Amino acid sequence: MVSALYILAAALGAAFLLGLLREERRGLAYGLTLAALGFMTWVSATWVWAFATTALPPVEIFTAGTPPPFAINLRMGMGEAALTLLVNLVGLASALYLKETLLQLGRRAMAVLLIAIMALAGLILTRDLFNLFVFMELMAISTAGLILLSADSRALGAGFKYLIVSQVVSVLLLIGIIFAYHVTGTLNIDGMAQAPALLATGIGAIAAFLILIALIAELKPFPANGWALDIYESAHPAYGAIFSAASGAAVIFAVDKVLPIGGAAWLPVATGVGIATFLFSNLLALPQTNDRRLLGYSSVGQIGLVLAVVGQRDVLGEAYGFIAFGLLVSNAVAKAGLFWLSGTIEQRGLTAWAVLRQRPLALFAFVTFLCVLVGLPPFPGFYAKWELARLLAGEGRMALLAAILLGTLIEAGYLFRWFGYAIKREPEAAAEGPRMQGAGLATGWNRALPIAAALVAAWGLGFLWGDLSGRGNLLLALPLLFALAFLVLDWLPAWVKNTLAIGGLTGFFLLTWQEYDPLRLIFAAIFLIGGSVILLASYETKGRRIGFYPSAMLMYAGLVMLIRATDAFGFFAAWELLTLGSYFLILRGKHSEPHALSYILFSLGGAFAILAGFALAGQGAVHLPLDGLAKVAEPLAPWVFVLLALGFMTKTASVGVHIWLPGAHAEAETDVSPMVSGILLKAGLYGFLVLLMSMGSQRLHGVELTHVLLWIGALSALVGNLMAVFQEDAKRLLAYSSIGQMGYALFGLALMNHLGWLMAIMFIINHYVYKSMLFLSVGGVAKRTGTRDMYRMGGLVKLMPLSFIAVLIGIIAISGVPPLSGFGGRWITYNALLDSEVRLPIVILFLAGPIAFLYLFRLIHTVFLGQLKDEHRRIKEAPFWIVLPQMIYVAVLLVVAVVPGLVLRHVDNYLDRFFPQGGLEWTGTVISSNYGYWNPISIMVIVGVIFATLFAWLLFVNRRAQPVKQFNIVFSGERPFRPETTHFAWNFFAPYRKALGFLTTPLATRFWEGITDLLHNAGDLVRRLYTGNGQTYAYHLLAFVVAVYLIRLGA
Amino acid sequence: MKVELESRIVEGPEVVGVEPALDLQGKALPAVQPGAYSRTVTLMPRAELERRMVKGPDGVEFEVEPLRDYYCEAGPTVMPAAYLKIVEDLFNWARSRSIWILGFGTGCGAIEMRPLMTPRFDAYRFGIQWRPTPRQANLFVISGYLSVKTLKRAIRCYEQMQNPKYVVGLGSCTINGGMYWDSYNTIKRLDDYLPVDVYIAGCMPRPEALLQGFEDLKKLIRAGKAEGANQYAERFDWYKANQKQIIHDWDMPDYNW
Amino acid sequence: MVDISLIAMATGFVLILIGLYGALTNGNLLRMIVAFTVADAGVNLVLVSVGYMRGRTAPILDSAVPAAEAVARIIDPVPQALVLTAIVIGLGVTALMLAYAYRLYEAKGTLDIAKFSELKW
Amino acid sequence: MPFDWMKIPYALLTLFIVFNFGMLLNALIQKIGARVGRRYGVPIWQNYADLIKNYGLRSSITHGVMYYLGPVFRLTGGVGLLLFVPTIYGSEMFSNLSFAGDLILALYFVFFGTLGMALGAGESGHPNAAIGITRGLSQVTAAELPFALAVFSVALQYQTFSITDIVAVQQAGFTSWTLFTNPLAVAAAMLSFLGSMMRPPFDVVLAPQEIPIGPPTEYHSSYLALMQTNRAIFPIAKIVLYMSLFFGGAASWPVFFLKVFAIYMVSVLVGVAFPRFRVEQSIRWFLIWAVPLGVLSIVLV
Repeated sequence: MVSALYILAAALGAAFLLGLLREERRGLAYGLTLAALGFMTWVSATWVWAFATTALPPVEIFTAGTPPPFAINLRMGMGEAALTLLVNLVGLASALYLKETLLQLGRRAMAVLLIAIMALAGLILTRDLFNLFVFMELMAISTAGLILLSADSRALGAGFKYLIVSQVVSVLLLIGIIFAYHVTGTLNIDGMAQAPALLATGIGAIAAFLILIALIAELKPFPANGWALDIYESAHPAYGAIFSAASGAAVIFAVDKVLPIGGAAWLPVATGVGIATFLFSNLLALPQTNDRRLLGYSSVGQIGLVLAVVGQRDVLGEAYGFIAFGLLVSNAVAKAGLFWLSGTIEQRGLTAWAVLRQRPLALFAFVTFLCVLVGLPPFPGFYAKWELARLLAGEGRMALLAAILLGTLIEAGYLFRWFGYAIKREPEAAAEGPRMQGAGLATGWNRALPIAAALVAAWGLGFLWGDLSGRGNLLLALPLLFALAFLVLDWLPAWVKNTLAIGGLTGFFLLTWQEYDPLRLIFAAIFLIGGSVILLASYETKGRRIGFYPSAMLMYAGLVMLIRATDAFGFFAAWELLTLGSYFLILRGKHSEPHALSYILFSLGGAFAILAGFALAGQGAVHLPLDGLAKVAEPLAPWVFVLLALGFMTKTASVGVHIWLPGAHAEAETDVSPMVSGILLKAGLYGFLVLLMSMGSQRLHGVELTHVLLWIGALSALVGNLMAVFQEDAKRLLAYSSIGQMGYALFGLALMNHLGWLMAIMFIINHYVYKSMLFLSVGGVAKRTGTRDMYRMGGLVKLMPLSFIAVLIGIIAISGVPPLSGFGGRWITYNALLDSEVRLPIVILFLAGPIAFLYLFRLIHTVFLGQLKDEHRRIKEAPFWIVLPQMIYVAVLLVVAVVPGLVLRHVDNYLDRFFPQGGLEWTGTVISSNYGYWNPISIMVIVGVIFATLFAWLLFVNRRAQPVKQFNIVFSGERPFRPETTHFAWNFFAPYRKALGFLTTPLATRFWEGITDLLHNAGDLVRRLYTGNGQTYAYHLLAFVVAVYLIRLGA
Repeated sequence: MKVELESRIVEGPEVVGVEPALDLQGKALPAVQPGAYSRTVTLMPRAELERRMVKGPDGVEFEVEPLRDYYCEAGPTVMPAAYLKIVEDLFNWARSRSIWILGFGTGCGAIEMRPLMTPRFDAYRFGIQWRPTPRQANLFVISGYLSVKTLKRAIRCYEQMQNPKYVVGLGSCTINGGMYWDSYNTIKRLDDYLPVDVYIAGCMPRPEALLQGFEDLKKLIRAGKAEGANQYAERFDWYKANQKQIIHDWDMPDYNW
Repeated sequence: MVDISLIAMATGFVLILIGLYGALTNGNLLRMIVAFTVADAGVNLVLVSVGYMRGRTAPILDSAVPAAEAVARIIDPVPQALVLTAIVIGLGVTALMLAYAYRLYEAKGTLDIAKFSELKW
Repeated sequence: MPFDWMKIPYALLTLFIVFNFGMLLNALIQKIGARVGRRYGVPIWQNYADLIKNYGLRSSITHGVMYYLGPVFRLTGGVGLLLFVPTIYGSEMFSNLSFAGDLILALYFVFFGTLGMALGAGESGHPNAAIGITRGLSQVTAAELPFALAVFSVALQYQTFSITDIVAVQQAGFTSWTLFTNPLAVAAAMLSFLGSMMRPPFDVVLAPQEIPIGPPTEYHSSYLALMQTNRAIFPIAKIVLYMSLFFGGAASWPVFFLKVFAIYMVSVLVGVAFPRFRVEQSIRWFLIWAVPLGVLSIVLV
């Protein structure tokens, strides 16, 4: 094995060699730089391979042949090897990226680059304190040098500010080192660490304080990091990558090495500074408009997070390395990739990244880096955050966990807002259009290669962390692989991919349906078979439809893995996968960008609540099986219940967290709306089922939690239906109606008795069938008429009969009118209510019931009945592929109406396991509970016979009836003016709004908007701290040092 | 029938081969001479009735002709009585016992019809009731003078009533123009424009006379001779010609279903 | 008589404070750079004074101080070594700051640090 | 269990009796109204004459399929509701087709007719029809709530949904009627009954002169005849439900006629005394007066 020292030697040697070359031999000089960097990377790669495969102990390198404290020693352990590999790789890739600049500036710039990488490597390897100081200063000088690479004139100011700050830091560090040496007699870090008593009191304590605070100051802590952000904004993006990925990692490792000399007291200080930096920098990133400054804030925040993790090393035990490296490496890869990407884009505005839409691969890289940063599956950050949450909750440090999750949520907010701009917004002032055409990552191969490398690294590390986590690598899960396969197949035509998708879904169902118990079988059927029926409608869109199938399959993979999950980790991973997939699906809609953002924010907020809930329930246990939730100790169980319930409520859009649903479902594409509303909402209900199955009813401060759920369900039903009544947009009407239906289902689950759950199951099945049907038919009508506003349509019954039939059957089913399956749901509801001793919420539920009639009649009247407009006189029936699934659903509804036992009987028996008494008896065609009886077949037959006879009689009597047209109506002796003025559709329920309008004041929307505005304004206010004046930055640093000192004294 | 939009001398259409109307006693009434009234009339263009090109949401351009597309263009047909005489007698009995008057008061007689529903005269005893829509009405009472403008609305309501339907004219104004015999804008003989079953003379007949008139109408119905609707269908062209002769801004289909 | 090393250390700290004060109050770039060099000098002085031991001589092994009894007669050599590097590094950083100051002046024609605050918020 | 075919003629017999009783009852109540106004009023058989006339009309028009189905849905709703609820307690003959479903089926089948009528009126293309429907549906949401609460309170009290069982419990003399055992529920139900009977305080739906008879504006001849048949059957079917739940049901036809007449007169007496409510006024009235009664009935049962 080549000794690690050669990393430093090679860099120095190459730097001097460059000096010997003549000025114009730049190509050779550049080649030499790349060779040196390549050699350094190769050395650290061999060491990483050696440590990974053989159980090699860390290797000490004694420079002067004598052990410390008489000489400087370097150590090459697993940590050092991995970090040097990271630093060298980033250095090599950046050098490649800087080809033009370096060749233009000549060999001196190359030498400075080499010195910078060597300084970082040295910082990682050295165990000597003064040597650490030397490498820090070398890094500072080379940084100032490399800043000058930037074409931005403002970089000069940034460089000078950096130098001012580094001078103050070096003053502190030097004094700290000399006094630490004076007290302990050694300069070796390990030596000092063995004598904590010496450094605990008097001069020693101050020395340790100065050393550590200087190192932490180098880590860009919150108040004192103005200079870092100015560097990020103005430096060359390649250098930005080095600065955030490489130097950030190296300095954090240095802090990790030196922290023990401050003893245990320093851990909370490090955590405090880290978490403050993480929260504040994410908060300040909210109002940013410049992409590089935003990335600067994000990387400062991430380094702060890693510092907080370093501060928790006593708690994290052996998982510490896995977590810290997981976060560090994902930040490094993502930031490097994003900075390199920003190099290929002209303007610095966030919307300027919309040019990426012409380069699908670059767009894919962009979204991968964002997901890596936020820590979404299947990337390393996800596993790291899971372990971190598990251990922190185990130690009861919930406040810290809450802060971390809040910060991550804010970060996810501005990152996905940025992604939404890139996907949807038009790049303003695109000058002469982006120079970089072509489908690849970028024109210059030297810019494309680093980005590609970062992309491959992101996915590779995701795979590696999956293996290291010991929890079953997500990338090996069959459903996820199936979804990712569509990434590769995206060049195929849409119908081929659609057939593949449908085949995959149904195939997976046929393979695995025996494994599920009846309850999960229903969910599996809805997710897989239901999904493939909706996918039939996707045959309608021609062309290749880039990006649709991977997102759709990602959602379905998440849904399938959700019901197959046995332990908390699998459940949570599936939950985040389906959230991610559905986010990309919703984002495809034309005006869906703001709504998709609010969707992802609510969903991620909910997901983090679930993460906190599982972590709290696990109490530090490595594996938490789902039914383990039942064994949670008493004081914690209610809190776990509340957290999990909050998480699931964001998905079932219960009142209060429902504001994302109308926009997301209305603005999605025609075949995405049914997927998202018919299928995705059931994931929330499945979550509730798992929660209630395992934890049953809990009491928190004497309040029965399921009783609270009852009220929330009833209120959601009322508010959802009431809001749907006053909508003018057909799809928004259906979306609000979904909120109402989900309120019903949640109410059923919260009743906690046999029939209550059966009612919820019935609602889940019914809601999927008729909501998908209605969304498809409204989508078909919107495609034909070109609008979704109901008052613009009318009289389409003659032109679109099949869509009319589908909507007619749909509204009869939703309203619960007898012959169809909706009535079954209502019947079971009544019996369930009689079983339970619930009283007051029933009043709200009964009021919500008839309100459904209002918006259902409004939908069918304004769109299909009434007066036909001029421009719609020639429209054709909805496309075949959109009508086919509707007709399938009509058939299913009729079958379920006549033979509900087909579906419900097995579930009914299965529910006996949880609630033995109160089940239904299925004798022949009659279904009876212990209160009443219901005979679906005879109802259908009786109503059918009466209907048929009367219809026949009317046909016979009116056989010579004269068919007339739309203006042959009695208009009190006059003739109607125009179809638009005779079609009653606008403000359909004006009197109802006068009576009950006050119930629909948008309180929830105002509340959430208030919060987001608060955060945004706070960010905008606090960021004024960075006035841009170098001197003020120095003041900030000194104030920070004094503040930390005082806090430490106080603690 | 297309409405020319430019102004022109209004000439009545020549009526060929239609035998003259008969009055109650069967005497032929004098035919209306064409050209009796001729004056220049400038027609206001009906924007909403103009033929126009419309572009559908899918970009297909097509033509919309309101009078053809919005209105049914079929003419009235003669509706035969029930096949069996016994059934027709039952229906006639029921028709006579349940006469639903259309709430359409024209002229000064309408005020006479209100007392019918009061305790003093109580038309409910005879099965007479008011219906707000022509669809559900059987009897159309023209109570008094009928200006040309109201005639246009009366024709629409009459044609929207279902066969069999009856018309009762109140007062002398419907018989021969009454005291408005030389007015420029009232119609002189209701019979030229709508098939009338019963005239109740008097200027204006009191409610007792109305009740008596209704009794006569009932006798006619029971006798099966109140076939005004079929008469209107048979001699539709003659009626329509007379109506168009007097109504100049004819902007509606020939038969308003 | 107070130990000479304490005096040296005190003057070192005084120099550091003067340097920091100068750097933080003067808006002119060059004045700041000079102030920082004063602070660096102070630091170096402190570095050296820490290693001083009463009644011992400089750690130069020559005819006057043979290697055998060097341990008893010389002061602690390590701070001496450190200060050398520290001085060199101080020089390097100061040179770089001066180069920056020149380029900043060339760019904006002014030496007032407040004028270079385009990068903010 | 095997379906015994004898139930069908019995059901038709019940239908025939109730239909004729309905026609005569409507005429009788019109006559009473007239006599209050010192008028003779319509002859008792007037409804028959109107019905035959409407069936006998020769011409009719049609606006489309859904227009056709409107009256069919309406009458199916009326007939169905009548047949799904046992008319005479204790007699196998007159328990109609109530084996198909219990109280909840009756509660929800009321909306079947309303929904079908709404669609038919919508297809007619007349704006007044749609305005009438919106008013009707808006009123129903508030009017149905107290009735649903009362029904649930009764179900709670008797712990069953089967109508026959509920009537059986009330057979021990009139003090055992729900009227006396659960007065709050009956009060709420009767207030809601006013709302569903299309009588003046709450007849903004038809509003005879304002929007000429609202939804059925475009209906005529045989369509109107079907609706007239329904107007005879539907109120009585609904009153049978009220009678069985709250007033001890009917063990024989004379008791049935008397009780139905008495309950029908409640809405008539209120109807002649009060002017018409606007929609929001009626909704507020129900929510302020009727719903609290219903809530109390549930809580105190």
